[in-house]
Formats: sequence, C-alpha cells, structure tokens
Amino acid sequence: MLVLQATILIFVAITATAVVFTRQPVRQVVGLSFYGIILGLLFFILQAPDVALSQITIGAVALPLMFMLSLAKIRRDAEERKRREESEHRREAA
Amino acid sequence: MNRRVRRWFFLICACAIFGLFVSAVRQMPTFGHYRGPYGDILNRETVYERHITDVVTAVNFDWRGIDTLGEESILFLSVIGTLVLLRKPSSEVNDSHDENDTADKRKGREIPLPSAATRVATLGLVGPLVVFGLYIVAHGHLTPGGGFQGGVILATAPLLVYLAGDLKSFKRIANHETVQIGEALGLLGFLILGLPGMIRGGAYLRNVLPLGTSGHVFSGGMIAPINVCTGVAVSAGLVAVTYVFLEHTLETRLRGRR
Amino acid sequence: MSLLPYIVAVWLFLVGLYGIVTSRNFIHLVMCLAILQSSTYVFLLAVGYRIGAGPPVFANVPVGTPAVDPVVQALLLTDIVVEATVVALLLSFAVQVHRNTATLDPEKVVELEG
Amino acid sequence: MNAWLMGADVLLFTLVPCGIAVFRGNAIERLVALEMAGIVQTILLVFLAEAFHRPSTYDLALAMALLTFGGGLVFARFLERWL
Repeated sequence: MLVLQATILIFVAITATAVVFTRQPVRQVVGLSFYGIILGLLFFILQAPDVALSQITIGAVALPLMFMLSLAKIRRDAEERKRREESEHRREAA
Repeated sequence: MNRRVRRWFFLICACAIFGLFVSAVRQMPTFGHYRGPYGDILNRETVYERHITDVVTAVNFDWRGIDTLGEESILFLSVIGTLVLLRKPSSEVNDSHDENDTADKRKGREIPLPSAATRVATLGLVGPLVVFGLYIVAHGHLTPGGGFQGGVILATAPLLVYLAGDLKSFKRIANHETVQIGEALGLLGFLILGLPGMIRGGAYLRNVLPLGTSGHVFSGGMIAPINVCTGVAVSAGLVAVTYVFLEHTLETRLRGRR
Repeated sequence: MSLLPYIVAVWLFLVGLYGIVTSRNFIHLVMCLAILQSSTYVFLLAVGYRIGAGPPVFANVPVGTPAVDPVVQALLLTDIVVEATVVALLLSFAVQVHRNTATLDPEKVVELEG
Repeated sequence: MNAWLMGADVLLFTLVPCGIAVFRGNAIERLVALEMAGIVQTILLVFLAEAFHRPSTYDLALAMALLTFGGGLVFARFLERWL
C-alpha cells in the first residue's frame, strides 16, 4: 500500500512537470489528459472514490474537448485574418 | 519587467514559498494520522441520522448544503460568462460562407464523415452512457457518485453524438434554448428545495421528507431531489458551454456540407 | 514518506506557478493553472488521509469501519466539476483576446494595450 | 498485502512507458499511448476496488471504460481535422 502511494505521488509530480514544460498547446492537451488519468488514480488510492469519479468524468471527455475546440477556433481565426490581409494586400497592389 | 528579471524574481519567491511551506507542514499531523474530530463524527453518525451510506454525498448536499449551493452558482455564473463572451457579434453573422468553404477545400481540409464502424460504435454507446449517468445520479447517496459526476456523464452523451459526425442531431438533442432553460431550472430547483425547511420553521435546506431505509434508492430524504437538480444543472451547463464553442468553430464549415 | 504528499503538493503549486510566470501562450497558461489547482486536491486529500482506513462509503461495510475524512472529499468533488466550467470561461477569454489582438502571447497583448 | 494489491503495483509501472510515449513521439504515438493508459487505468481500478474490498467502487472502472472511448474520439477527430 505504501509503495503504491509513494509511486503514484512521484508519478503525479513528474507528469505535472512534463505537462508544464511542454510548450506546444496541442501536445500539452494530450499530456494534460494523461495527467488527469494519473490524478484520478491517486485519488482512488488515497481512498476518495467520489473525487476520483469526478476527475475521471471531467478529465476523459469534457476538458480535452473544450481545449481542442478553443484551439481549433483560434487557428481558424488566425487563418481567416491571414486571408483577409492577403486579399487587402492584393487589392492595394492592383 | 523583462523576462530574465521575472524568472529570477520567481525563483527567489519559489524558494521562500517552499521553505515556509515545509516549516508549516512540520507542525501539522503527519500524513496518514488524521485526528480532526469532524470526519470521525460524520462517519459515525451520518448513516443513523440521515440513512445515507455515502457520507461524502451527505456532507455535500445536507451537512454542507449551502456551500454546495455557492459552488453551483459559481458553475452557473461561469457558464453564463462563457455564453456572453462567445455570443455571435452581429457583424459576423452575415459572413460570406462560400468563401470560407472554398478556402477549406483549397487546403484539402474538407470534412470526411467518420467510418460506419465508428458511427455505429459511438451511437451505440450513447444509450448505455445515458443509463449509466442516470444510475450515478440516482444512486448518489448509496455508492460513490452523485449529481456532479452523473451530470458530467450525462453531458458526455450528446457530445458523443456530435463526435460520431452528426452535428445536426447534436443540435436537435441539445436544443440551445432548452439547455439554457434546463441550466436555470437546475439551480432554481436547488434554491427552492431549501425553502420547505424554512417554512416548517427550521433552517434553510433542512430535511422535510421521510428518511426511508438506509441502503435503498428511496432514502435520505431531500438528498435525492437535490442530486437530480444538480445533475440537470451540471449537464446542461457543460452542454451549453460546448455548444457555443462548437457553434463558433464549426458553423461556417458545416453549412456547405449538408 | 510522511512528508512526501505535502512536498508533492507544493511542487505542483510551484511548477504550475512557474508555467504561468513564463508562459508565452494563453492556452498553455490555462493548463498550468489547472495543474496549480490540482496541488490543492493533493494537499487536502493528504490532510484527510488515515493509514489503513477505507473510503467513507458504508454501502457494503458496517458503520464503524475506519474511514478517511469525508469533509475534504466533499470540498474537492464539487471543485473539480466547477473547475471545468471555469476553464471554459478562461478559454473563451483567450479566444476573445486572440480575436481582438491576433496574438496569444501575454507580453505582446500588454504591449498592444500600451 | 493481497494478490490484487501486488497486481496493481506491477500494473502501475506499465503506465511508465505510456507516459514516456505521451510526452515524446509524434501525434499518432501520443494518442495511442493515451488510449493505452486509459485501458491500463480501467484494469487498475478494478484491481484496486477488489484489493480494498469495496464492490461499490466498481462504478469507477465502468465510467472509465465508457468514457475513455469518447476521449480517444475527441483527440482523433480534432487532430485529424484541424490541428
């Protein structure tokens, strides 16, 4: 039991560090999802099944979906802006 | 403040926080030797006093009910905030969709429908997920679970419909107005359920229903209805938030397809 | 071992804070905030834990079985779900900032604002 | 210390390669590693529920099993289409 707790705690610390030092958001979302899995396990090992269930349900679909949607939205905005600038540029040149 | 100064400032502060924290923790009971009285009292008395086997749910919706009401209003307010921030500005409503669509196709990013196997598997999963979510909400006072977790699971079901490639069905299931009304009704239900206790001359959120036999689904008095209200509020809130994000991201892209 | 959970909690706090301080992207910043928040989860659960005790659920076990503190768990359970909607709010702020300033870098946004 | 707990101990270390692959490696590798971690966690939750003698906590493994599919689908669709 003690081994289990110590191991999972160290896992949590390492995974969190890795997530923070992943600077590219798209990669980081996958890392955050993995971190959620480890965290849910830690909660269960610390005898908190309610909290673990909360973490699992949130971390599995809802949180990644929100991050992915906002990343997609931001990328789309950037593309649209670029296109608009290009067409303006063309108009000025003409 | 430039980048390097900020980093050094952070490092000094981090060392200070770490030192202070360690010295504070040394005064606390060591890990694994909990000695506060509240947890023990609750663990001993809850089953007798409230006929509920999951003490965490009892703390959430009965002993500490007013706190949970506060938490739920945080949830409500952040959902409202998201909806307000992401509402469509009127200038963008008449954006030329054709231009967007051709731009997408030019870049080779037209949308392929997911394969039939994915669709069948995903849509087949929706039914069990709804049943499981309802089970988690309904058994919140017996086994781990409750309105919050069950609500999230229920919110996942319409999202799966979208992920199977059916945005139209998603919009039909999760009609935006209905979802918003559900969100409001969830919080309102919680607020109203607190009143009967006051009318009967007690405190807000006091139990007025019969307690039933512990271990049965119909037990615990007020906790089950409050659980259901929370489940409705949470699931509606999450679906509403995802809906506005989806609408913003996808609207123009999907219009050309169907 | 007796200090390890607390050390991990403060490590999560500091790492999350470091990420926020040095972040060049608002989305990255929100994720670092999520990590910072998880330090409170670890800390509170460590406070309420008792060696050899089970979860505070008496569905299949008699009352009186040693169990961990339910109060901290009730605090966390709601917070995790509420966190998700707060993250959504923060993300919509980030989307809005990007729409108005065409950048997600906090420093550049400050420069643009003047 | 029962057999289930020992099994969980061993299984916990199978998350290490998953973790390494999640943070290094290309898009597909990361996604597969995440899915694998989800599967391992489902089994781990079953093992731990058995080790703690709490049948009521099997719900967690069930939730994980149902939701990990949806999570994988989220990543697959978004990585494919937009990012």
